[in-house]
Amino acid sequence: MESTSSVAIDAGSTAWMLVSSALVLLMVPGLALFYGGMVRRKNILSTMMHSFVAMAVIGVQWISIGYCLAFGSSWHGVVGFDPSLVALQGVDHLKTYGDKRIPELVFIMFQGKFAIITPALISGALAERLRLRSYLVFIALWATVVYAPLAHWVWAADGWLFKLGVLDFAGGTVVHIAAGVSALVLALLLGPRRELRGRAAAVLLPNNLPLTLTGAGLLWFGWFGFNAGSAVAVETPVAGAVAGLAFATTQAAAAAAALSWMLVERWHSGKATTLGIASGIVAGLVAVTPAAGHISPAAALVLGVLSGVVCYGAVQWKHRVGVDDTLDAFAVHGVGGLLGAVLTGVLCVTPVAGLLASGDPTQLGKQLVGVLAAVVWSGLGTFALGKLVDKLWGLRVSDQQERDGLDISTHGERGYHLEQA
Amino acid sequence: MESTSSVAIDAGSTAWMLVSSALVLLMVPGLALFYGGMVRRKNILSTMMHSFVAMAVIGVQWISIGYCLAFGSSWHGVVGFDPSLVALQGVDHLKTYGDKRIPELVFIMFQGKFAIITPALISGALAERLRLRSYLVFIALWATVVYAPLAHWVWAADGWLFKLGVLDFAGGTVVHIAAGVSALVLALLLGPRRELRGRAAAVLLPNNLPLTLTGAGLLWFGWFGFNAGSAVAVETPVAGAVAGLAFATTQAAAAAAALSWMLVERWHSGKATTLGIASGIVAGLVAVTPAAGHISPAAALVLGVLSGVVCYGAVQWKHRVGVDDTLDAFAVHGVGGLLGAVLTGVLCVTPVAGLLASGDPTQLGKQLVGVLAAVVWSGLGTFALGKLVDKLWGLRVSDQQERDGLDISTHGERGYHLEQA
Amino acid sequence: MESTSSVAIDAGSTAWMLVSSALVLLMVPGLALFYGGMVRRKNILSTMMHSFVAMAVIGVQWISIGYCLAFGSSWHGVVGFDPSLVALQGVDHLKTYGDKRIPELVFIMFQGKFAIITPALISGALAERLRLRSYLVFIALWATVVYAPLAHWVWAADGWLFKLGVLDFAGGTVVHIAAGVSALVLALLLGPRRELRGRAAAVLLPNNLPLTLTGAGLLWFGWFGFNAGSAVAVETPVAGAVAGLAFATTQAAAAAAALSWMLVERWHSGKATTLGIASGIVAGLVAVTPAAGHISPAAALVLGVLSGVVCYGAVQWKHRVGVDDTLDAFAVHGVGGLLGAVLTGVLCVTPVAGLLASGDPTQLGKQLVGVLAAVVWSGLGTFALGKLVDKLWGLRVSDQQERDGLDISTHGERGYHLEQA
Amino acid sequence: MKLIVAIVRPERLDAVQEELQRVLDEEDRYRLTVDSVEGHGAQAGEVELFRGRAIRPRLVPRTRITIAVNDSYVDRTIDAIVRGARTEGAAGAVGDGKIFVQPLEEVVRIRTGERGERAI
Amino acid sequence: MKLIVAIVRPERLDAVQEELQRVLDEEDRYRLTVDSVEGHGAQAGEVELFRGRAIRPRLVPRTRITIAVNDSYVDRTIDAIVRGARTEGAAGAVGDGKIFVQPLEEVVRIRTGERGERAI
Amino acid sequence: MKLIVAIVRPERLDAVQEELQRVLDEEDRYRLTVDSVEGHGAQAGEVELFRGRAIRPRLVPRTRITIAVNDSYVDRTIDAIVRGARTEGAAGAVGDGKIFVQPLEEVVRIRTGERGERAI
Ligand SMILES: Nc1ncnc2c1ncn2[C@@H]1O[C@H](COP(=O)(O)OP(=O)(O)O)[C@@H](O)[C@H]1O
Ligand SMILES: Nc1ncnc2c1ncn2[C@@H]1O[C@H](COP(=O)(O)OP(=O)(O)O)[C@@H](O)[C@H]1O
Ligand SMILES: Nc1ncnc2c1ncn2[C@@H]1O[C@H](COP(=O)(O)OP(=O)(O)O)[C@@H](O)[C@H]1O
Repeated sequence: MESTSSVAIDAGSTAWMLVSSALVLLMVPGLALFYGGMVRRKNILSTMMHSFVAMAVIGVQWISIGYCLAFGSSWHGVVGFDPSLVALQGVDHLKTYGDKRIPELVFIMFQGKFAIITPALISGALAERLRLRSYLVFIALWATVVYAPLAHWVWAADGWLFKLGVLDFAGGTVVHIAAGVSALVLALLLGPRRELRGRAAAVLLPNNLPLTLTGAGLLWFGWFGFNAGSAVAVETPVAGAVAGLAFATTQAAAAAAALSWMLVERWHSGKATTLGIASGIVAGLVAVTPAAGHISPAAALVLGVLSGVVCYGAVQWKHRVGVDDTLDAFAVHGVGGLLGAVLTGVLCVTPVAGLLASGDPTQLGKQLVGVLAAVVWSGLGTFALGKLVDKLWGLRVSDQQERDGLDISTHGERGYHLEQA
Repeated sequence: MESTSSVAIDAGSTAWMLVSSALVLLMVPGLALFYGGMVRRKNILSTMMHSFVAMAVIGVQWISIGYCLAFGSSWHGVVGFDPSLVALQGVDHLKTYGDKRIPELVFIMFQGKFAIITPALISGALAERLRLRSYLVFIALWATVVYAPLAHWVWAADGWLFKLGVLDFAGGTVVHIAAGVSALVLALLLGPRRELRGRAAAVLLPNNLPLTLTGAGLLWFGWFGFNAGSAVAVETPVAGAVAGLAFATTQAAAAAAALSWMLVERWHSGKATTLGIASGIVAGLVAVTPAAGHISPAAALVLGVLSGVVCYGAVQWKHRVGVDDTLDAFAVHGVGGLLGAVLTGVLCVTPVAGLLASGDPTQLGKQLVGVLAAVVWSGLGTFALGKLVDKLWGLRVSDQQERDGLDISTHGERGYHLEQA
Repeated sequence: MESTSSVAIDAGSTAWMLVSSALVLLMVPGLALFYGGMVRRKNILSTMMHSFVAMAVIGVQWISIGYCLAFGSSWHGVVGFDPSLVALQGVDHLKTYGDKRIPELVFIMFQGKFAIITPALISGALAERLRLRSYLVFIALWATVVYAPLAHWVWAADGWLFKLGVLDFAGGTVVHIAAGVSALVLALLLGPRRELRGRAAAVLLPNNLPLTLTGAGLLWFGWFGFNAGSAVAVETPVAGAVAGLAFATTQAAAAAAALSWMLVERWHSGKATTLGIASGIVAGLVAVTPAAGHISPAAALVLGVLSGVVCYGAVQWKHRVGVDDTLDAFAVHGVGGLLGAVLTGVLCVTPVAGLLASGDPTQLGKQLVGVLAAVVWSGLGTFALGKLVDKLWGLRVSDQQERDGLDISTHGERGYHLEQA
Repeated sequence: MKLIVAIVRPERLDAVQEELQRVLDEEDRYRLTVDSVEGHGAQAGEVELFRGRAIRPRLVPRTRITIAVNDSYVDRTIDAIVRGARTEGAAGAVGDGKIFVQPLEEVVRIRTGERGERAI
Repeated sequence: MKLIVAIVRPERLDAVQEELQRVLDEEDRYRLTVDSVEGHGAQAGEVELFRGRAIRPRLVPRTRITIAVNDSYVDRTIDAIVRGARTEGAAGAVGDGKIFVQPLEEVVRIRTGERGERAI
Repeated sequence: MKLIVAIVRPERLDAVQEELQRVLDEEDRYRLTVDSVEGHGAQAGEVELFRGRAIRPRLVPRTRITIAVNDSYVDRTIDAIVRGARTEGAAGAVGDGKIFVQPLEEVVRIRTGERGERAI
């Protein structure tokens, strides 16, 4: 067999990366359910559509140009490019990725799923009032202009944050901080839903919590691919010790955060809710993402407990300041991602020892630089793109469409027809 | 370890094939959701039941006799048989499949899932009026008499289409064309639902589109096993370069088709629907199935775009001619499968170069032979079996049962009890 | 690479075990859907919550102490302990599990998912009236005091049942018999729901059968990890012949049981229901669990057929005696587990020959010992813990809360808000 | 003015609407209001099964049609409903439903504020 | 003839039906129509939580029972509903509901075309 | 006593409730009953799409508000509903709905057994 690559493909590693890529793709419908169950009946389809459209648009964008910008030859550590990577024309299927023993196409697919889910996460802040056309154009631009460079900084071998030594195992910075901050910026640009304008306590209740719980379950499941698949960056063959560690910390943090969210909610509001436990799961998963392959399972329990409490608090803060981040993309993904990225510098033990293990704050400092860079870059980028798209078509549907619901007004569909016959 | 096989089992390959088999099984409940969400409330259970019954009936049939007929020693390239394969009595679990480094049982399982989903796909054309008993007997017969030989022709080493050099990477011909054509034939035999008899625009609206979207998500996820697992036929170990290629083209085509269906629908009907994007996903997945391991990701983008447009057109054609293929099994699976099988001959680059790469129409010719064989065989076979079963018990429920809904009349159940208390 | 373990990690094996662990986790949301769809609308969330809480509570418990008790150094074959395993402090991520070529952390995760799902299975018997706080404390205690020792007996190398030679491939005894018997004991302690007190035929209809079917689909999918992943105990590398065998028998038994439940129900009640086919699937999966890697696919067909019939009968028996096991945790998991564990002694062919193959009843005798031990231990343990928790806070919600539904009274939530707007 | 309330089988709604359209107005501008109800009457609900146990619901799904009409329209409205709601091809079957007629004192068209017979 | 409309707690429907059965007919052939409504009254809806935020719905789920009866049955029907709908073991609680009685001018049995008291 | 039944657009329910609250009672103790209905009238339903095929439902979703009031409250109740239900910022649009007034002979408060005007 003729081979264009220097190393032989390892079937075990490739199997794991194929599975991981599929798992991360599944997170997108999982997110659609998680978000879709929480909105009002009249907006369930449009909310799910945000995730599905991301699969379509970024699915094409990543193959066409996204991968090229994120992982092409580096231009000063800032952005990548390689003519041969445009539309993957130059990627022979026999070629492996660097010295990794997996086909480059598999690596491209794995990374592409991250690029898909990140804008889909943002959409949670914008549900129930965002214009579909604007969303579509926004995410295509955002994935190209904001996400791809950021991924390059953090994950490409020549990216400036990577070279600095910032740790982001599976995307706490690139995915969650970027998505959370962008969500906040766009929520501010969009303004609150009509029922929340000036009214204290509008009655906006979730249409279908069982779907939200199902979505949380699929997210947890898929996240094992997200995190343990990210071991591809640090071990060969993949599906080894680091993958195992990332799997274990993912499980530990999700369980601990579910528990701590439940308990803090019980203490604060008097009842433990099912939406609470689902939210806790996601908060824990987010927080452990940057740390997954770097900390011990016991540390992950601690990180999980903290993330449940802190993200719960962030949601309450949102209620107070009155930003209408519909489904708490910022409070969960932004804040959870920040927490995880920072605490990675404290709790990490492999391959470098963090503050706790070594007393040395160097790694913590690096993490702060990474966090800051991601916040500023995604915040400014999103603001600029958001303003641009708003100018072109308006970010928001008309008041009448919002009132009637986006499902019927944008899609000409209703989520359910459950009346008799 | 004593071994009855000539080659050692490879854990990586086996892991991937185990996963792929599980993924293809998951497509069946995925299909149940996809279809079930689209029918009217009173038929959701009976529609889902079609997929579940296929898991039960063909699950048993495949182990008992189906595999034996499809992959037993060939009788003139037409059908297989091996006494030792009846009920898999002679398949020691240590035996590997030919020179593949996976246990034969795993290969049998993987193939069995294809045999299950194919009749389940057909059922989409028959929803809301098909008699359960007739369906049950029909699919048992169909899997034995129509599917098993067809699989033998295309995929067995001595099958006549295989020897001819027809390419069908993961079942565009065997699964989708066969299912689509059979669906059309049965839809014609059954006749339209009572509301569509003579009335221009009956109001038949989907009961639960979020379930349909969930189903589309699970199908996409599972399809990675379907297509990338099919690399088992061409590479050892599996989970190598071809699996990676098939994974990438699957992703590319699904995303591109989702996008193109959405755009063409927006242009044609004025709105982009969520059912549209879900349908586009499936159309793209279908079209890339025969081509998955043979074309480049960029070609898969093209194939995807075409399949979204062509299948959308086929649905409109159906509306016009008035065949009541309830859920468009023909327009999506039949037409998508045809398109993919033919374009494989145009776009393929590995292991043979198709029309585009080489200017040589030979492979295209072979593909046309394969397509023709599948259309004729499944069309005639289905017609004969459909007539037979219709004679015996009638294919269709009574008018009264159809009116009341199949859920209550056939199953004594209702999909939802959502009234208060 | 420095390594604290004697053998090298095998990527293929590790990939399969990572996948299997993820699959078993997915079974928990799958179970939540399966159970949640069957209860009344007013209790869907609380019923799903039982599974989600198990992920949170046992997720933390297993890492903290559960694994240590189940797989630590054996104290007379009765229970394990190892200071270094408390909170997994001493488990370096590079360490492999014994002579298995997978990281110990991965083995721990895989086992942990079994510890999570077992109490979740129990909850089916208690739905619609169980107090959340009591459930939470009960399962934490039960997993520690009942489950961990039982797992030690059966699966630890020094466990007394393991040393005796009792076969329990994937948990027929540890998981299903223990869960089923405990479910029965708690159902008796709790007493029947208010509508069933003294009234012959109260109308308690499932709120959402499509969710139940979805759950059954996810359970089947996940069960491949449950059973074929359990090959880790008997082969190195994993993902080899025994995994393949377990996969095949799992598929065979599930399909056969679905078919036999459907047919016996059709014969007995006049109609084949979709809940029936879903229940048959689960019954078959349960019954094959202890036998999966020990019997042939043909024998699995037989076992499947029997389990469908026997579990259907057990449900009818329950209806007659009037125990209010809400969702038949005993009739399906208890009885199915018993049937499977006993028939393993009859049908097994590898690594020992059972009654049928050898005429020797020795293995059957061992199986009976194992079954008896599990029944007695889980029955007594559950009775004691159930009484204790009942003393402390009461197992049951107030009559008023039960009437209003647990969703609103315990969680302050309603499953659906589907009214207009 | 009268308020006519009919309880019919859900699957007869289409037929009733067609009959009403014929009687009340040529141009599909007849007015009515529909909701889903459950009824208990001579006809028993269809048995449902739950794991082999037969459950006969006390209530059967029905559709309620409410129409406000001027007095001169009462009879032809009732006749149209009866025609549409009787079970196909039959002399009627148990469960075909009932029609109730109630007095109606005032009607207001919200859009214009019109009242009385013109507003109906 | 009168039309009796009662708004009761959903969970009392069973009890009301049992009382009605006792009063109206021995053989379970009493007739009524039921639908789900939401009410606003003295009783507030139960608080629902959404991520720590308490939401008090303006409307509470209720069940509406509609029964057409001949005049001589009015009182015992009302009494039966009251008995069934009052909160268990109590002298009644806020939110137990209301009964409304309206005049009914005509009844038609669709199946037979019968009218008036015999059709009810 | 009268029974006032209004059919309004679902999205106007909140506004109607606010107007009623202002008129009927300061302390949010006004009483009403709400349910979901579907209507057919001058306004056509919004087109829905199914794989490129346009389907115009015969019925449009509406909300029905039922209020029992004493005679002296009838007019201000009607006015409040009209104010709340008319389409925002407009002189009303097709589909804004109707109000029906029916006689009401008796009211019973289930909790106390009170009857008549005090029970309303
Ligand atoms: N007296 C009544 N009061 C309220 N609803 C009634 C009454 N009579 C009939 N109905 C409604 O009409 C439906 C059909 O009535 P049914 O008794 O089956 O008709 P029939 O009198 O033709 O046998 C019932 O299910 C119920 O909803
Ligand atoms: N005047 C009324 N008009 C319409 N519905 C009413 C009226 N009074 C009561 N209801 C209905 O009855 C339900 C119970 O009324 P509520 O005020 O709680 O009873 P009580 O008078 O015993 O306190 C309300 O939720 C509402 O649906
Ligand atoms: N005569 C009537 N009988 C029953 N329902 C009516 C009647 N008139 C109006 N409605 C209800 O009110 C809704 C609004 O009526 P519509 O005809 O659109 O109002 P408008 O008269 O302002 O054009 C309708 O959808 C229907 O539900």
